[in-house]
Amino acid sequence: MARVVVDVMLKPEILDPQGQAVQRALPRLGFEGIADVRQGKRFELDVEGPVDDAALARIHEMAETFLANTVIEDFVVKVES
Amino acid sequence: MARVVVDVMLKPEILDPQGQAVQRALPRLGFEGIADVRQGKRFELDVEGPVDDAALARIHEMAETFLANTVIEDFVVKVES
Amino acid sequence: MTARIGVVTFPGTLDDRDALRAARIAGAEPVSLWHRDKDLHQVDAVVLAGGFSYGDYLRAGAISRFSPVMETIIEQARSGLPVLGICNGFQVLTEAHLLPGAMLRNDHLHFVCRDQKLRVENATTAWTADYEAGQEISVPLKNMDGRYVADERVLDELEAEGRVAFRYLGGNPNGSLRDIAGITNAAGNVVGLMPHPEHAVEPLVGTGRTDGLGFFTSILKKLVSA
Amino acid sequence: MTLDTVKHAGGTPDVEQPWAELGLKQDEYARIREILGRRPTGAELAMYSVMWSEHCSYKSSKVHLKQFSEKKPESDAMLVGIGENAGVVDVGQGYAVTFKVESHNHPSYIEPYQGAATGIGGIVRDILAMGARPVAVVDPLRFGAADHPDTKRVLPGVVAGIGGYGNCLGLPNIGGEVVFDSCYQGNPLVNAGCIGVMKHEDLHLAKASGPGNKVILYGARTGGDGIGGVSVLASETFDAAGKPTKRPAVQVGDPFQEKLLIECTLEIFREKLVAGIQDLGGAGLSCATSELASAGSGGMRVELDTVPLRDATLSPEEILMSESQERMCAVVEPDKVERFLAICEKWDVIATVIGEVTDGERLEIYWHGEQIVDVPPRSVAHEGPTYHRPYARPEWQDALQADDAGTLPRPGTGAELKDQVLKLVAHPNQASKAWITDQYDRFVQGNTVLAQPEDAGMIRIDEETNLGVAMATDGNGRYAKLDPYTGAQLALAEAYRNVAASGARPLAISDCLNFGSPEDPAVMWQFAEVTRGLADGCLELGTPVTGGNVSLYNQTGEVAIHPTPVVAVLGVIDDVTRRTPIAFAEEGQLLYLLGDTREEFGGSAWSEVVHGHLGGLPPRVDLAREKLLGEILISASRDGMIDAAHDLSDGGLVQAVVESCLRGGTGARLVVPDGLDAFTFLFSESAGRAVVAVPRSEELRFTDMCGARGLPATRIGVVDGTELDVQGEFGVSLDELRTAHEATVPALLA
Ligand SMILES: Nc1ncnc2c1ncn2[C@@H]1O[C@H](COP(=O)(O)OP(=O)(O)O)[C@@H](O)[C@H]1O
Ligand SMILES: [Mg+2]
Repeated sequence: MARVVVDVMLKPEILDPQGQAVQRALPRLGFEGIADVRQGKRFELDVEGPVDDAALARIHEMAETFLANTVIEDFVVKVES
Repeated sequence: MARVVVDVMLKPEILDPQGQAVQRALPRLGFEGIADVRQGKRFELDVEGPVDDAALARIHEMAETFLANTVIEDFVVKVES
Repeated sequence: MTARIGVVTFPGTLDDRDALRAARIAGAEPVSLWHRDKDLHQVDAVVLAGGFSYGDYLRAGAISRFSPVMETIIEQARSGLPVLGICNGFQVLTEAHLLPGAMLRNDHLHFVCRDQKLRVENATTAWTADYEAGQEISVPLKNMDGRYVADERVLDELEAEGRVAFRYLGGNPNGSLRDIAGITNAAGNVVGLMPHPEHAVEPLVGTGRTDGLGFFTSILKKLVSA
Repeated sequence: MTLDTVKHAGGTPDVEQPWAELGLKQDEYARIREILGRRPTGAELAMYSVMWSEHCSYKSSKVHLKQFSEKKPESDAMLVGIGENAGVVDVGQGYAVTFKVESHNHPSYIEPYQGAATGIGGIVRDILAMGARPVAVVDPLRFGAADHPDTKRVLPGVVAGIGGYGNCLGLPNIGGEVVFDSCYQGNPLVNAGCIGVMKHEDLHLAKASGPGNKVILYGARTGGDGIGGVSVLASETFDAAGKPTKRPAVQVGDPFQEKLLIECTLEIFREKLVAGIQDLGGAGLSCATSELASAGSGGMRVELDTVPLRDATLSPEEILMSESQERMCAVVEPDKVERFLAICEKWDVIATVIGEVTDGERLEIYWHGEQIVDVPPRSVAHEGPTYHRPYARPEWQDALQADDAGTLPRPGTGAELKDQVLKLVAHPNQASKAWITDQYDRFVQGNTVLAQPEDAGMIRIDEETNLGVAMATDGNGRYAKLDPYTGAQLALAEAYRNVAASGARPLAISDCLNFGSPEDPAVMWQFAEVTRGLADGCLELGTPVTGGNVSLYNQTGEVAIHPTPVVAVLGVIDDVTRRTPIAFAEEGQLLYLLGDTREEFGGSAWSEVVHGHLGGLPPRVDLAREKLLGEILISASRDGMIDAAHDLSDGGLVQAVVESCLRGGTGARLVVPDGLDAFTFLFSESAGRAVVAVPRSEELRFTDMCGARGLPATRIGVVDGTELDVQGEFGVSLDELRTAHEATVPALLA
């Protein structure tokens, strides 16, 4: 079965306290040199049938109306090889 | 600055209530043909300095000890082009 | 004659019984509405109660927003049906775009439960007419995803039109922009807020205050006099 | 691999079986063969191993737990006693209450969030299975040293997990404890309790009777969760590396699914659709089927292929052992099955008929049409091994008790007293836990009358009559280490006192007994002493033990935790409007100290905070006095003679007064009573005491009552001003006290 991934990240202008909390913790754990961290969501979809343009268009619509809230989030749809 | 992505997903055998809730909702929204959905986390790290083997090894360690709980989660480290 | 106030139960709704009780204490006839049922059973107003509908999975309110009962509510709210969204209900209203903006994880990343001071900024909505503008009230606040965000343009517009209905006092509990605790639509029939007025209607339980009763008496007066 | 059927097992007696890896002892394996008259099949071996584990069979503890039944006090309140999922007590007006405390210690160390979350999930299902609507949860917690890095990993995860799960279920969290002590490093204690309410006629028991009745599994699908978790996680000495198992040892909770399960089950109860019901917890289907069958008429037949799976590769043994959460098992008469399934469908809950009750006496399980289990269910569920483990008073006990805390240097001046008071109230163990408890919803359901930081949590259960129940949990491992027998009674006395201080009448208790390895005779002695102390104490107080939980092997290497009996006392109050809060709110009210104060500092908070010391004897226990104090507190609350009450426990009088002042936002002026020095007055931890605020108009009536009943009541001061003033010694402002008390925990964890 084909796998399609949808990555959803907060828009750059929206405060991301989760990412910040991770970033702040890193030096304490001995990890230096990370200038910024953003935390988002990754959805792995197992798609029945062919992942053609029509299927991708549907997934794009699904991401736009449901998986992401485009008021605050951006998303990217990718087919996994 | 270089970007490294760490994807953290629940191990396949671990229950993923979030992914299940999404999957169950899809048919109601008119999206058919998605056999399974898994929801995980995506961390985008902005790395200072070169992303060489040493840096990647450190990020790998960071993912293993901090970003993921390997009791229940798997992770993948990727350099974004 | 009294009014019928409907309270929606989604899978995972928690404060539906409290909202029904509050409606009853205010003198209204409480009516349970079920998420799968498109029919609103002739209610005069609807409360979307707090809780974790669908576990707040994906995003708070994101899955409930697509339920059959919401189809009817969205349609009728646009033509004037009074709707109050409390906490998870507020999240559903933003996800349904009946109210602008979005709700995000609290900036401190923890669930917060406390007695919260608010200022009623707009006392002309269907749900706030029993308060005075500027009145300070205390009601319980309890949420994980209570950080209200919207872009600057939307925020300015809300402020200019007096649509910021409630503001946090005594410390912003979740990082909401401009201390916004609740907003209204332009017509004043759809109101959403994070704190829980339905938990503040009896002196005996909760924080021991009854500051939240005004929401329910406001709507009742409006409906009965209409 | 060929399927290990009953037939196959009968013909292959010499096959090597992994009984040792599954945690069975040689003689236990031999006994299984004897019971069956052949070698067990793989599936049978799995069932026996998990059901005969320490966690499920109580094999080391049951000889001691027997005392709770043998010494049971006469009580009209008990409707259901030990042995069921949870005990049930009558609280009047046709209502019954069921409650229980359980541990989820080891899983919470490995995966703090999920471990704690599923701990809440499990105890809630226990309560639900009795036919009750869960109405509140409590969470007694113990962590390693507050400033240890691992505490920073474990505590926030545990708290978030308890909150994440409980909040999502809509159950108010109304109490608990947070204690830090380095003895819990590597072995944090995550205990969770739940209270449920029902009408008498709604009581349900876990038994499968009526041949032909259907067995329905409903709730989540079955996955590979926690396979081996029961035996590996909960029963073996925990090795830090963690044994890698093929399947996940950790269960992940889905509180949303559980919320649906609750609502669905309550609707099923309302329509009287079940003949028997059991939750699935440790040991999963193995436990549910064997216990249901064993408690019923004995026979049950299950088709394991029908179990809805999340992971199609699971073997039948794994399906039997899976600890997937959010599942229940019901026994339903055939003509009610359709309605049962319809209600499940309404709530989006998957439900499947997996078998039926038979008129035989065997539990028979089939896989692809072949029989893989054929056992007498009682032998699995109720007739597991019993150990009489050796126990002996440890040789260090005498030295520990001889190291008297009374000889520690005491503060000499008012300034030193003040300094030590500030240290005491700021110490992580005495500091405000609001940073933690504010992560729990205490208002949901709209019936919370009292919640943290009050002495007891209190829930209204009838809106018309204002009938309510109260609960407090307590346990002091330091006291129990010094003297386990007395320590257990002090835990009981403190929880009892807390409930009485809130105005409720204590009725019954549940307990969670957390100890090190039972294979260590010293630990076993502690366990024997604690159970003896608790049983004797309950007999004297008239509060039966309705059930509880034992958690053993809380130890790393040779080092065991302090013996930590956690006691939950349940009380009833006829009218919650008469509750007593802890806050000193009215200036001018008189403060009375009830009970006797002696020089008792062994195991005290003062000895820990100021001297880092643990030694001597714990405070003396006088249960008759506790009972009298309770009666006075309850009468005074009912008759409106007091406006506030706070029990005295760790930290002594000064800790209680500071908490009551901060809660009410008022100060207090105290006078050291004749015959006491200021230090003993402030810091002693003598049991059987409380401080109350009495309106001046009630003073005479109140002191007359105390006098007539023989309870010492000493006027120690007045509610007044904005500082705590101990006359002739020192004064300290409320602001300074508040900062000291409230800043500690956020600074450690935020
Ligand atoms: N983990 C917790 N969850 C809920 N409430 C808690 C927790 N820890 C402490 N509390 C509450 O904080 C208050 C103070 O706790 P504690 O000092 O242990 O009480 P006491 O000494 O009276 O037994 C009590 O109301 C208690 O229930
Ligand atoms: Mg107390």
